[in-house]
Amino acid sequence: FELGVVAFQMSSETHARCANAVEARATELGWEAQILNSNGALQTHAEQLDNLIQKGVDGLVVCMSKPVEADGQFEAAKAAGIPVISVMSGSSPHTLFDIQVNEYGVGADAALYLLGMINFRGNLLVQRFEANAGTRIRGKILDSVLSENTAVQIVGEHSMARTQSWREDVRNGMQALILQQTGNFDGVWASFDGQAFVIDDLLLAAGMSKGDVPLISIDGGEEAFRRIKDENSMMTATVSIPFEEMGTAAVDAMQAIAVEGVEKETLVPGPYMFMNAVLVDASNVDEFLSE
Amino acid sequence: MNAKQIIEKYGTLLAGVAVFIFLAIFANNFASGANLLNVLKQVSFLSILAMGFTFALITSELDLSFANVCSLCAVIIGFLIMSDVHWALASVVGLIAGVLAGMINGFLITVLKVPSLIATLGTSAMANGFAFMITGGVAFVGRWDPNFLFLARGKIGPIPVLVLVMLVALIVAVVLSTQTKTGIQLQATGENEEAARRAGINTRRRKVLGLTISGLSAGVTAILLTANLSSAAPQMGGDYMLLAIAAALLGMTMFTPAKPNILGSFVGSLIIVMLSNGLVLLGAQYYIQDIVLGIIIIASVAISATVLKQAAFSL
Amino acid sequence: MNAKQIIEKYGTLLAGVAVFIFLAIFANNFASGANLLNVLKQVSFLSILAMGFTFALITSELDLSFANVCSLCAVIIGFLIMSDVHWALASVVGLIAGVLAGMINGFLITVLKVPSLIATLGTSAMANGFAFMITGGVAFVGRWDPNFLFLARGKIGPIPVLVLVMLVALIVAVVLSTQTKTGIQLQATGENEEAARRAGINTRRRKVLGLTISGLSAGVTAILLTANLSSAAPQMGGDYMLLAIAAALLGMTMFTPAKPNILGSFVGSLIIVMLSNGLVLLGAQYYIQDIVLGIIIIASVAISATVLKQAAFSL
Amino acid sequence: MTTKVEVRGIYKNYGAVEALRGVDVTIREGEIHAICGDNGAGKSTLIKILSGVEIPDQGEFKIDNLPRRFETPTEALTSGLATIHQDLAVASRMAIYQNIFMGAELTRSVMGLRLLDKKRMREASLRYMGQLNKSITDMNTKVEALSGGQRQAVAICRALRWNAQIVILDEPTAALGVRETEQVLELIRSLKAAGKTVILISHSMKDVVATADRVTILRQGKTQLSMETDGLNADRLAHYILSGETVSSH
Amino acid sequence: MTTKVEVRGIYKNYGAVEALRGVDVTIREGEIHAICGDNGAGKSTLIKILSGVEIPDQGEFKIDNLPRRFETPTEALTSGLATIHQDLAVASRMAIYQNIFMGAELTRSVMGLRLLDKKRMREASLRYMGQLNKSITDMNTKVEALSGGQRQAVAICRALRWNAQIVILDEPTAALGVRETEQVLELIRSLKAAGKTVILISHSMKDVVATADRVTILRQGKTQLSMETDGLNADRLAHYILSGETVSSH
Ligand SMILES: Nc1ncnc2c1ncn2[C@@H]1O[C@H](COP(=O)(O)OP(=O)(O)OP(=O)(O)O)[C@@H](O)[C@H]1O
Ligand SMILES: Nc1ncnc2c1ncn2[C@@H]1O[C@H](COP(=O)(O)OP(=O)(O)OP(=O)(O)O)[C@@H](O)[C@H]1O
Ligand SMILES: [Mg+2]
Ligand SMILES: [Mg+2]
Repeated sequence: FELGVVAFQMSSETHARCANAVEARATELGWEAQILNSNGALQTHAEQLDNLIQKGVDGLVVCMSKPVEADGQFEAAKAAGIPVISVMSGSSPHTLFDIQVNEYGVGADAALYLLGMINFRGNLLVQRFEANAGTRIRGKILDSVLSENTAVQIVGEHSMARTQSWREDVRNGMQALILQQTGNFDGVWASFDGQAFVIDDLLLAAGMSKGDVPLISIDGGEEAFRRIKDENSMMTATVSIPFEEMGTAAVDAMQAIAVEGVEKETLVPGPYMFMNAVLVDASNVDEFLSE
Repeated sequence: MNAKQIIEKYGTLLAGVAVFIFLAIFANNFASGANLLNVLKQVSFLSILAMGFTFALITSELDLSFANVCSLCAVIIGFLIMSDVHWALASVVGLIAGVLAGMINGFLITVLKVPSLIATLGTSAMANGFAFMITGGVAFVGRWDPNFLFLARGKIGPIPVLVLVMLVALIVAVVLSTQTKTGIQLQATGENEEAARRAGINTRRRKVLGLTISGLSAGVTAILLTANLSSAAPQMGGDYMLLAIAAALLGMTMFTPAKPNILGSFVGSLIIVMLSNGLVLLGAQYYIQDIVLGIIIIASVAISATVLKQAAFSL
Repeated sequence: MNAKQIIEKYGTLLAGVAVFIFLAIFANNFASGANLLNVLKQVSFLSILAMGFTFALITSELDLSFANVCSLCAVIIGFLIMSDVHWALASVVGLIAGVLAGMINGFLITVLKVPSLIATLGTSAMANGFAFMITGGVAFVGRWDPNFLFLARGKIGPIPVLVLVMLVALIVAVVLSTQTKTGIQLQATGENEEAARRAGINTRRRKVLGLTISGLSAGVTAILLTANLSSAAPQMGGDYMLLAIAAALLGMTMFTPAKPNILGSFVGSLIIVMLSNGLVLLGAQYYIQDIVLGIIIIASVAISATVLKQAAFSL
Repeated sequence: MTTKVEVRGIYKNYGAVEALRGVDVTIREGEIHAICGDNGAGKSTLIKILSGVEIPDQGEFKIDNLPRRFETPTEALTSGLATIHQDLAVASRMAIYQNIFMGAELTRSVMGLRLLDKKRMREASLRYMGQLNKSITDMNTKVEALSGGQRQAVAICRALRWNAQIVILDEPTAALGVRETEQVLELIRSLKAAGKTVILISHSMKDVVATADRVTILRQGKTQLSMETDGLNADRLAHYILSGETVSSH
Repeated sequence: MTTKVEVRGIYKNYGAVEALRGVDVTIREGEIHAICGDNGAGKSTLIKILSGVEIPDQGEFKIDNLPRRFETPTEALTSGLATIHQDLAVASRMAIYQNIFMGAELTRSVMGLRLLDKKRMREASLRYMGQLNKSITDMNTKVEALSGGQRQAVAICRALRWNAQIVILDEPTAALGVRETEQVLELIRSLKAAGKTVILISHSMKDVVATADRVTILRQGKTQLSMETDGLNADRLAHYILSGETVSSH
């Protein structure tokens, strides 16, 4: 079984985690899996799908794809009899289904948790990322939660202007805000965990310790859990999105449908296979740590 | 023509043919009609951008802004169409935006005398900023007029519109650059600006023209990309910057060695797209693609240089 | 020195001072000691890369690979440290990787005679591919030896190690480029390679040296970045490419106008970092950064050019 | 004889260098007028001003009694003034014929489009070059493959092609061999015979006395003297330059 | 007199162009040896081969009776052979003193570091330039701000600085004025007086007969003749070049 895997942007860790899990599971099943990286470029993405269709792969898994832009490609895949399963992409009439966690719900969980930590009163530092759909949604949900809770204010916010050297960008921007707002913020929100790690280090360097201000973000993963557990980290909670599990589930579903001939409808009735995103904090972090 | 001269002029082309033959043999499906048409469609975007870039390069100016200008044009077109402006008008505005960006580059370079590398680096950053300002990062998607989408997805007879547009662009660009007074004066300006000026050529105007054509081609590509993807997003042209430059530089090793030339840029684009298509069909992982692309580009230029016994070109 | 000459030599510097004063007045907290130290720390990465790039530029070669080479070095260091190699050894291996990349560029350019633009574009693609090959796209994070982190986060007395490293690099680079035989020969090679060759300078070796220094500085930056972020990921140096090039080109409008020079590259880096810090403190939207950066770069070069009554530099 | 070009009180500084400090020259219609002087005397600078390459700081010149001020070389060329500069300014990677016809390419109409007429340009170039140097027959040769003297011939041909009323040659024979020098001098005489006005800059006293009707000597950015060349010999002319004597005529 | 340089059967093609087709020249120690010939005769090509800029296709040359083959200019320079090329090869945006000392910069030791000794280089440059052109005193001036003749002086000074046994000058006076030409010829004579061997390429028959001991004429890439200049006058020499006559001596 030849499986084509296209990740929209491998330099984005979540895309990579998902794609790598797909590859790992496929290899376990004895399949051939070929990962392609669209480098975050829409046209490249479409072209890579076209190329895989021309190659005649037996199935396609796409991670964080763009079903609207790649509509034509998915249609062509369907016409060529190639089943497509997407992860965190959105639905398309031409794919089998999309494996999703609800980004809107995830954003609401994180925002509410943060506000709860500061008792719905106080000042926030916010680190955004507007060039990516998922992180942008999380930011918008935060904003709408805040619009109902006017006792909480954003006193400093930074939005990543760089997409490759984003860690330095976050570090530089947040460092400036932390210095500017020293003693004047009660919580920190980051649009994804990678940002939170950088901010975590900054807060520590600023002499803070766990519990001084809550640091909340979204994505999950080993490093996030380690930090939540770690007494020397400021990281308070994350919403864990099971990227690996989604990747694995995509392959397993492909195996069921394309190899074993299971009806798609019996597996996933609607456009989505929803997976749970769990809020992880000190109380349940041990369940997630692998050691 | 002796063997040396053939390799000097057609070495990279022959390397491309060799890659083609290799892929045709070893890459499953590569030589199928459908896939070759697929490759041709894919090359249209890159080659139009690369040809535009080449016009600026012919006048000895490096335009690093075309990719972000292309994104900006796409976003403008998307914004207008989503604001219920007729697609044809929106497309024309997109073209005008590209032309204006090129003219601004030209103004900065010839009147304010900002070196092209930094002028276009600056306008590139600005175009990127404006694209995000217009969109807030969100792509324009939604219902597009089928006539607009036809521009990139339609066929006239058996031939995709994309391929037709590309061929027309290629022919116009080749004739303009090699067979007209304007073209040879663009070249003279690039070869020795002072000599051209003293010979009575308005070198400023020629440079502005070269850069404007680069902007125009960014606008054309923006229309095609938007129609092809039925979406307009900031940075949607970004990936093409290095690829188009590579295509044009690869092209400088062909036909008229050491000089930027349209036909070379076209073949360069073809080689790059063919490679990335072929590597997918060969089952190569994504990181292998970058590595192989790097090697092939360097190797084909190195072969030309070895034959020339001097650098394949200087900039 | 008359006013014209002052503006010619120090115009961009004065523009930087003006920006500084503006920010000190209008950006809350900008002029605080802690923030200024913060800016100095931030500038270290960019300035070291820009200075390395400048060495290549002095010999008239454009190195477009340093940013991806920097990412590759970081990934190598991260991989080794996570594989329980001692951090000092891992760092040395990272430096060696940078030096090797520079030497490969030098070999391609001087021996195979591939023009630097395309050679470094190629090695850049390859470095990117290898970085993804090593990481699979996932960053190396986790526990790092505190001694390693000290390289970027520690202080010696009141002064951050980062700032010290940068100052040492600055002094060494300035002395090397302006006060030594090697430096002036690098410059002669860049100014007129044939003249330098006929004057008995081994111009190949000089070019290789310039590119190797660029690679070395990518390695140094990789160590500092990895330690500073306690993570190593592919493309983590990527955006520095255009920023460092902009810094070096901005620097060409200062001190020794129209020539690449270390001090200029340093001040150019300072201006760029100061701007982005100031804009954050002013609460500007992220896309404003790009627009303002573009405007400032173009404007300061345009002013220099107006004073010079000719292009601020040519490449 | 009527005055063709009249230069009055031209000043030109390059930064701190005062290249011209009040130059006056009168050039009569149809004459061959030589300009001599030490290195750095300002000869080329004067020529650059006449030909629109540089703009003077002060002073003016008239052509056919009309005050002129050329901002670009194009204006000079279209006013009937063609110049061969000392620093040749040829595009070395372009073909001989492309250099000769640079800026005034010949075209022909093909289906309504004006396309380059390369054949006609090559043929015409061969004719021009034939007057100066018969050894080069392939007009597609790139100028970078030519010897110094051969390049000089290309530059001269480009100026001839303009068919201008005034032809200025800045040290046209400096790089030329004995035979080629003789051909250029012959060509200069034939320009005069065709009624053109020629301004010739040369360090060769021998050539000056052999061709020029009158000579002006510049010295440190000023006019030292102007005189007829009748009865002047090379040594005498060299003496004027070396000594700096100012006799208005002899 | 012993033979200093002996060139035998040198061939050199540039693509289809046969620049040299079997050149023989014998240059004696301590003489001034002129090389003349038409444009494109191959003079500069011969010089480039002697100075390691180009590599011959065939043939060989000996210096002090040892066969030599220079792959790079450095090898020629370190073997005591300094050349001023016709295409000057100066770095125009660098200072005069930097050009003169290019490749052999002077240094001084500061705290164990070998740093450039700019002051000493400027002083020495001023001395070199003073021999040729007294008008330029600021050695920090960039070469691009110099007139053609002044640049020539810089190139000559760079060759002098090597203090080589053999000095080759490819048309050193082509761009020079009367006064400056005289100074260069004087300098050439003083090189000879200091025991150096000088090879001089010139199109000025007058200069050749005035300075050279012997002259070799190249014609279409071959040696036409070599002879003593005693009793030769400029016109007679020109006649040999124009006619192509081959008399081995007179
Ligand atoms: N672009 C320039 N920048 C600065 N100074 C210049 C420039 N061009 C010429 N000069 C200076 O102006 C003076 C006159 O130069 P010009 O070239 O007119 O002399 P010339 O009489 O033509 O000399 P030559 O016989 O050597 O060609 C010289 O001192 C020269 O150094
Ligand atoms: N780099 C080159 N490429 C091709 N042909 C060349 C090259 N250099 C010289 N030639 C050709 O070789 C021949 C000899 O040139 P060379 O420069 O040696 O002549 P020369 O005797 O020095 O002439 P001049 O008196 O004009 O300087 C000429 O026909 C010239 O066109
Ligand atoms: Mg002159
Ligand atoms: Mg010569």
